[in-house]
Amino acid sequence: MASRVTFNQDRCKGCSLCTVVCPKNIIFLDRTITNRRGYHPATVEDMAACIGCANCARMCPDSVITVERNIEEEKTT
Amino acid sequence: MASRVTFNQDRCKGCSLCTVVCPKNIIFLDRTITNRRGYHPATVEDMAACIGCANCARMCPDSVITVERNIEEEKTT
Amino acid sequence: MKKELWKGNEAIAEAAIRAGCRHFFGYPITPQNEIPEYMSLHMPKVGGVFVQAESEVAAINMVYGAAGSGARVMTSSSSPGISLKQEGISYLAGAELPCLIVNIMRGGPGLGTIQPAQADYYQATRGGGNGDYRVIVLAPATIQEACDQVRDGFDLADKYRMPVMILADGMIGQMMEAVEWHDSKVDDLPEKAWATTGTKGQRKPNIINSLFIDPNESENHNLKLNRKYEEVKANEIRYEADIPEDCEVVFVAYGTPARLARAAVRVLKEEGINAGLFRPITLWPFPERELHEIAKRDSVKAVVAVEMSMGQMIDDVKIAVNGVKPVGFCGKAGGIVPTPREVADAAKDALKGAR
Amino acid sequence: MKKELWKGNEAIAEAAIRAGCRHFFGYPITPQNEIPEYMSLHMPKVGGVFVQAESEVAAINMVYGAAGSGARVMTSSSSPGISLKQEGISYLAGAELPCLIVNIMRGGPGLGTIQPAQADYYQATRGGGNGDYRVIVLAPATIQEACDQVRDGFDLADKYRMPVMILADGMIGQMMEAVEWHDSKVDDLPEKAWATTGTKGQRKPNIINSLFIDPNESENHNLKLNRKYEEVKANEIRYEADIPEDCEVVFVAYGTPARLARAAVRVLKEEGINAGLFRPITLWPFPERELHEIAKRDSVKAVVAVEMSMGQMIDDVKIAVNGVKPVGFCGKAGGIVPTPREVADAAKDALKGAR
Amino acid sequence: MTHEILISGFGGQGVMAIGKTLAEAGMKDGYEVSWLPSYGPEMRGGTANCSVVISDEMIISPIVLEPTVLIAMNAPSLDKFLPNVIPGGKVFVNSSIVDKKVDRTDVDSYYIPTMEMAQHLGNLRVANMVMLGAVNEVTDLLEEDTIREMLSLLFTGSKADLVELNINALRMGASCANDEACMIRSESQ
Amino acid sequence: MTHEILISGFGGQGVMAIGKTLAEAGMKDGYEVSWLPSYGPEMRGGTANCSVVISDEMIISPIVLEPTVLIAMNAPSLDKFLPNVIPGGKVFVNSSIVDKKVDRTDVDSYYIPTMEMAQHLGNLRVANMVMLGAVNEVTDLLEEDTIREMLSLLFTGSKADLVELNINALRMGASCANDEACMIRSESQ
Amino acid sequence: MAVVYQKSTGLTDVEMHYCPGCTHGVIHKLVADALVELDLLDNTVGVAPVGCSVFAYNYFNCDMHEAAHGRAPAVATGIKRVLPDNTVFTYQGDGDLAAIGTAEVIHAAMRGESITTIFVNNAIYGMTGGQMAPTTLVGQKATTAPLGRDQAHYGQPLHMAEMIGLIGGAAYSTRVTVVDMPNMMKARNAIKKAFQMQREKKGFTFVEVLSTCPTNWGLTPVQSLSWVKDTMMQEFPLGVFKDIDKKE
Amino acid sequence: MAVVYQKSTGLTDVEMHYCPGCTHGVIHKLVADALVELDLLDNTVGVAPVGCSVFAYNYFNCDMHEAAHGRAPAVATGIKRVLPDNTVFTYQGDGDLAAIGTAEVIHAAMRGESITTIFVNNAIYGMTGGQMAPTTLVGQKATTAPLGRDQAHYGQPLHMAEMIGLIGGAAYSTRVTVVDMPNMMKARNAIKKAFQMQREKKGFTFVEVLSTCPTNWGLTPVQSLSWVKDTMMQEFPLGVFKDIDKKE
Ligand SMILES: Cc1ncc(C[n+]2csc(CCOP(=O)(O)OP(=O)(O)O)c2C)c(N)n1
Ligand SMILES: Cc1ncc(C[n+]2csc(CCOP(=O)(O)OP(=O)(O)O)c2C)c(N)n1
Ligand code: SF4
Ligand code: SF4
Ligand code: SF4
Ligand code: SF4
Ligand code: SF4
Ligand code: SF4
Ligand SMILES: [Mg+2]
Ligand SMILES: [Mg+2]
Repeated sequence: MASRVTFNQDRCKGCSLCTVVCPKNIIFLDRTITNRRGYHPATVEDMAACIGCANCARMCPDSVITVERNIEEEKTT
Repeated sequence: MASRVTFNQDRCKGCSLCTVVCPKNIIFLDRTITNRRGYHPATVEDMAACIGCANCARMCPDSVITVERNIEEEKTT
Repeated sequence: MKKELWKGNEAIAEAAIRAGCRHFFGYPITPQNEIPEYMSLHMPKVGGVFVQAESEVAAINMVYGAAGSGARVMTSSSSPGISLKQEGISYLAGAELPCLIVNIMRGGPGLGTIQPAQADYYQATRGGGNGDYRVIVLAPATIQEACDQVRDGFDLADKYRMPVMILADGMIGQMMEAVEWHDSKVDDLPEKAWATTGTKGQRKPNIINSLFIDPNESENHNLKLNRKYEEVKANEIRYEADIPEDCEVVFVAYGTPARLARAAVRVLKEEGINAGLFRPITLWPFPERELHEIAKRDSVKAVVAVEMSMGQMIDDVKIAVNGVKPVGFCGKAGGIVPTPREVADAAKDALKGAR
Repeated sequence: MKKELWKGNEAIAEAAIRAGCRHFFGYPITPQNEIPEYMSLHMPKVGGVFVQAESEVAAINMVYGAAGSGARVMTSSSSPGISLKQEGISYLAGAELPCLIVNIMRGGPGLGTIQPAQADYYQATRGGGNGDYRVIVLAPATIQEACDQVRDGFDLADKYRMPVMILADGMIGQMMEAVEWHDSKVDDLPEKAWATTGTKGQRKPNIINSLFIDPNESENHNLKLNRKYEEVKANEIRYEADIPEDCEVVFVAYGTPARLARAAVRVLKEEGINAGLFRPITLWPFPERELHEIAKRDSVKAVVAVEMSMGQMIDDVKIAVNGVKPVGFCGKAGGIVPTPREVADAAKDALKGAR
Repeated sequence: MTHEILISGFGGQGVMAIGKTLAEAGMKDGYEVSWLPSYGPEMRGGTANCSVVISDEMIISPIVLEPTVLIAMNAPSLDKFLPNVIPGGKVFVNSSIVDKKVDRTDVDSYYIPTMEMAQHLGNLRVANMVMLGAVNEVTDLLEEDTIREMLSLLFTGSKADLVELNINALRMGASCANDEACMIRSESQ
Repeated sequence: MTHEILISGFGGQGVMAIGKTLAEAGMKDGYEVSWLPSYGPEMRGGTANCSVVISDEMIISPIVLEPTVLIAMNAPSLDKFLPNVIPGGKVFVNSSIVDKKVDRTDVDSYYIPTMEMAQHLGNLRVANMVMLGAVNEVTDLLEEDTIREMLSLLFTGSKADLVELNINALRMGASCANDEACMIRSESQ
Repeated sequence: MAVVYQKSTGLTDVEMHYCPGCTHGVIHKLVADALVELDLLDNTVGVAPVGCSVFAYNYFNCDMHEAAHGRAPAVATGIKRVLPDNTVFTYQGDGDLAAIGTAEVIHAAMRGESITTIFVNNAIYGMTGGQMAPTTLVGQKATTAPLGRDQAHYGQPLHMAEMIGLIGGAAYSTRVTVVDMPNMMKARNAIKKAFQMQREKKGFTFVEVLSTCPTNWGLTPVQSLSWVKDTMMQEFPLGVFKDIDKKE
Repeated sequence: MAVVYQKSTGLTDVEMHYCPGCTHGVIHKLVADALVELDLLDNTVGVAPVGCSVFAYNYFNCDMHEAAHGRAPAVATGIKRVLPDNTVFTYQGDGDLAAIGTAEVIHAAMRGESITTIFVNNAIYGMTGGQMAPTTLVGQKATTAPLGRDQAHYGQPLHMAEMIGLIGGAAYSTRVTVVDMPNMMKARNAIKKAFQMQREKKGFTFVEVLSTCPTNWGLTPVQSLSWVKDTMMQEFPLGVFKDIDKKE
């Protein structure tokens, strides 16, 4: 896996801003979860498709996204 | 006499502004007089030289100057 | 008359329009935003003017201009915003201009909180601005009363040519209660011969001014204002007194705390203590003599001021009581509302102290 | 110590610099212009900062910023300008920031006159701003005292983390008198660990704030402030009492009128009337108990408040006297100074009334 | 008779509207009423609550500190206000998003799955009316006709078709309050 | 001993400076002193006045309402303040521009042609010092040495040459006050 | 003999308190004359500032307000909103308008209030005795800038006519002066045009007039005229900064 | 795995109270990141306004002041004059800065105060519930303009970045936005540049950021981004209005 995107779902406000800036269109709100504040938090289903561009994280107003990238792997492949 | 310039000397503040805008250079402060407020008021000595341009009156901040012109005379001469 | 459910702020705005107010200048601040918002929607419908000013300072000076030109004019704000209006209010008082100022008070000091409070009593009754001046201060305890005071306030302002303030805590602004609208005529508003409306070449210029550079003129102006204030004191004191026979302790409270004091009276009754409520409706002029007479009664052992502040009206209570009885206090600050139980307990403490 | 002749305003400015004040923010207004003018010339010489703000509102908010960053900071103005500072003063009190505010009072209300007056007593002692707060108010009667109070004021401000105001009439600002400068150390000014000077990565951020949106926090903050105010009341009351044996009438006056009242005491003595002078030096906290004790004395028949206003301090006098003796009044408004004769006559009236 | 009702939930759940409808209808039925919102920046996507008092005598204080009726539209509200409910009071829980149960035995509790029922009606926004219907059914506070009349005054013009939807929501809530299967009810012991 | 001195004239006549010099010198001589200006927009080319009190006891009020000494540098000042001078008081008139005579017989009057004398010294601006010299001579208020010392403290650096000019003006005023020919003097009767 | 010039009937007979040679008096005349010439005077309400022209309410022969320091545009807004068909003007100094009253004038312009503001820029606080103004030139001395305005600490002068020119609601913004006859005529026309545009309800109109303060500049009145021409006009160029009649 | 992006260390761990999707949060991040990247954070004092960002004092991980409504530039002036070598910034909304605080920001710019102002323009009063702001577009609805801003009565929006650009003491004035990734990068650079110029004591630096208010605009957060791009940017062009580094 090249990249990993993690959400602090407790603090996500379900605003969807991350979803529109993801070039891979892989973020959506998880309507099966309602967090403590009453929001459906964002999540990524197809993590493998993630390119680790961090657009989502940069856009998230609540800083709930952390993006990691396997730089080693990138270098070697 | 083509023109008459009269000063409300009681209210003149002796600022000299009228003197500098007179194209004929005929206004000066009368140092023999000190008015009620302690100023030497402006006056015209050579009234005959006055062309009635009213520069002096327009410039006077205290509106103490009245300018009259003998328009009849102008017309006939 | 049909009863309607109205939110305090909106009711105040509607009452102003019904009282013939056609000019409103204000700036947003919680918890009074519904007043300008209502005005922005409804003023144009009656040919009136709503202007959202760039600040409270600008708003009060727009009021000055409009009042000087003869309009029935109003502004409203809440505590920090009212602080900013102090210079303007002093000018309005100095230039003898009528207007209505509404303060829907929140907790302070500074930015404080947006919860209800009564900590601007000093500012309203003593004048937070410079100089010797007064504004008539009306304190409603229900939405209905707030509506009635709006009309009353405009009329008093015109009668005495001075600013009138409605001083209400945030609760009065935010709650809804039933209101009955009384007919009130707006076509017989007084002529204002002193207003600046253009001379039309038919009179000498009118001048709206608070500057009297010569100290003698300035003193005369102050003496004139003072005579007017004495007249207001003589004629316009309003209060409500609910003092039972054999009353032992008298609560003095205005606005929401007066309602809570009423509840405390009940609580005390259950415990066999006879309590009464004195509710000043004009905070300036304060019903000093009236309260004094009640405090003097033999049965009365103590007087208790109840406020949503750390103690401001209590000064007027002390001045009125003038030492004939001890004065107790029940106060809450910063947006907290006292409970009837706390109010009742303060009375019991005061009675204990009085023995 | 060598005596030097100083104009009140300049002496106040010099005293501030000597007290370690290195930041001054102000806006011109008569009759205090010599303060900013002096500062503009002399601050740079000691590495200090003078900023002429765009308005009084800006000036008091610059004071807020500078005080929050730990500076010994000052502003000055006169009545209408002080009105504009009310929101800012309320913020300073709410955020517990120390600073010195000088009000060289002129006649009001509104633009009023530039002649000396004392009509901002209410505003200063009750807080013309919103919320429950107090500032310590010092009232000098001589230039020497004004200088000493500047140092005292800065120290009190730091000690209690609250604004201190020097309240003087225009006369004090404009007159010249002899001044002796006392040595005063400025190198031992207190550390301010709460000030915002950058965390340097070595502590948690410091926050300067007056907002407590939660009503419980807000109440706690108010209770904390109130405890502080009680402490000031307990420790910092200053007054001067010159009450002869068998004193029949007590003048209560501050600032210039206190000097005139002293002259009136002489006038009365010539007429065989024993009069005394009680001069509150802290107007808030007002020396309430101290005045009460004097008023209670058997010989005292009446208390007379003397003010250059229509009657403001008289509220505090009444609260202090609390009905034990009648309270008379001698007041002048709008820039007029009472004569010793007028003051003496007021005492005689009061004595007549008391019989 | 004095009902002191506290209604609390997330912003956007129509908490204020439940309160206003109760107050309006109460007034129409001839009672003295008051409505008082909480306000503050916590309203930004946070919680909101309001107090309603309905009484047959002059209302002294509009602030409900010890509710006779608590309507908890979300879990934090239940946590916060349940302790203040008077013994013998009634607690209405929006069971669609509140998992918890009322842990007091001296109050009557009603669990209304407002959102499921509103979904059933095809419009999630009437969940609050479902709750109102249940509350009114249980407390017998107000005439159904009054509420209906009021709603038809509220929704006019292009919104007139919302009247029927809201009334249906009210009815559904009411019937739910009578149906053990729909809601779980626990009486005070 | 308490001297209550009122000095009044046009703005620009150096009225304030007369007062300040008196006060400074008084203090140097060990007296209690105060100086109080009038201020106001009338200072814009209008009139200016100041009060000086010099006393051997604590000064109660710096405001001079009933002067023991009046210095009238122009006619309006004489008109305005003459009535307030105490009986037996001294009135100094700038006779260069005041034509009027003092119409009270219970005061001592001195008429000093300050401007002519200043002109004589070649600098009209020291007219005020001429007046001060006369006043000091008549009232015997202050030591000449003190005034001289004070002036040399005042004018330093590039202005040092003004010291002598001012002292000459003072002397000229003083001698004038002793010279019937120079001034017209009328004693109180 | 026919009168060519006499005191404007737009002014009262009250003697002005201005210092000798102060051009406040000249500007008063131009305003008064414009109102008379356009036949607006009887329907005008003026607003005096706090500054040397505070007593303007005694001088203009029309209804007047004396406003709080800096708030004249807000006061004028109040008046105009009550009397939309009257002519309303403010007359303000540079301390009043460009310091304490910055927000008020900018927002009156933003709203497009149909009022006229006469802005008398003399680069100093006259009334209070010569303190630094926002328009004081760099290096110019003032009682609160005893060594001259120091750019490092107090920046550079504000250019109000240019700023107002940027604002949507402004119909007209210009800078003129009265220190010689040709410029006085231009000033006269500018003021007339402003009132004319107000009559036509075109928006906010603003005339900045460079004026003198001989007293606080420490110059004679005549020297002061030269200082405006030689020094002040270098910093404050004359010209029209907005005129919606002349859409480019 | 290496972290590519995580919550800025310039921000505290306190949960923000902003509405879902409000770009106030995004702008906070850019400011915090800039301070961290330039290694200024430990020496910074920030000033929060009154507005939705009033609680910014809880969010920025540096010393903070909470200023009175509109007065942040005055407060920052006070701070900076005490701490000339610290970084001082204000963070202000459009009601705060362009209405009540107009005079304060213009004069901070005039004096050339070496501070940075981040101006969050969302064309509305967010905090108080959607009233009209000086930057509200003509026709845009607000709770105090229920039929939309009416140009005849309330004029046209103020363009603050342009006005600041006119002022002598301003070193840098620009308008940016954060509604898409390219613009966010530009915004990031602008903010960094402003702080950089402050460090070099070049004068007043001003960054206007077009921001969203989904709650009071009545739009979803995503729709709000589009509204900025499609509508707001028509009225408020992005660009640099002053940059003394680039003297033409
Ligand atoms: C609130 C307030 N602040 C300050 C003053 C004092 N003040 C009176 S006039 C003035 C400035 C005058 O300067 P300007 O506006 O330039 O007018 P000018 O006298 O130069 O014509 C000031 C600061 C005041 N009266 N009120
Ligand atoms: C003196 C004063 N006036 C008014 C208010 C009320 N108030 C709080 S925030 C605000 C406006 C907020 O709008 P903006 O500055 O645009 O910030 P936003 O919330 O949109 O970010 C107002 C008017 C106040 N707190 N203090
Ligand atoms: S890092 Fe890029 S690709 Fe991966 S989820 Fe985020 S926006 Fe999508
Ligand atoms: S941008 Fe952030 S808060 Fe919004 S949905 Fe995505 S993760 Fe949640
Ligand atoms: S009218 Fe003209 S020529 Fe005659 S005196 Fe006046 S300026 Fe001189
Ligand atoms: S301009 Fe007027 S005031 Fe000045 S000297 Fe001439 S007449 Fe006298
Ligand atoms: S002080 Fe200056 S502006 Fe004021 S009247 Fe005198 S010269 Fe004119
Ligand atoms: S109200 Fe608007 S500006 Fe405020 S937090 Fe919500 S979306 Fe953001
Ligand atoms: Mg000026
Ligand atoms: Mg905004």
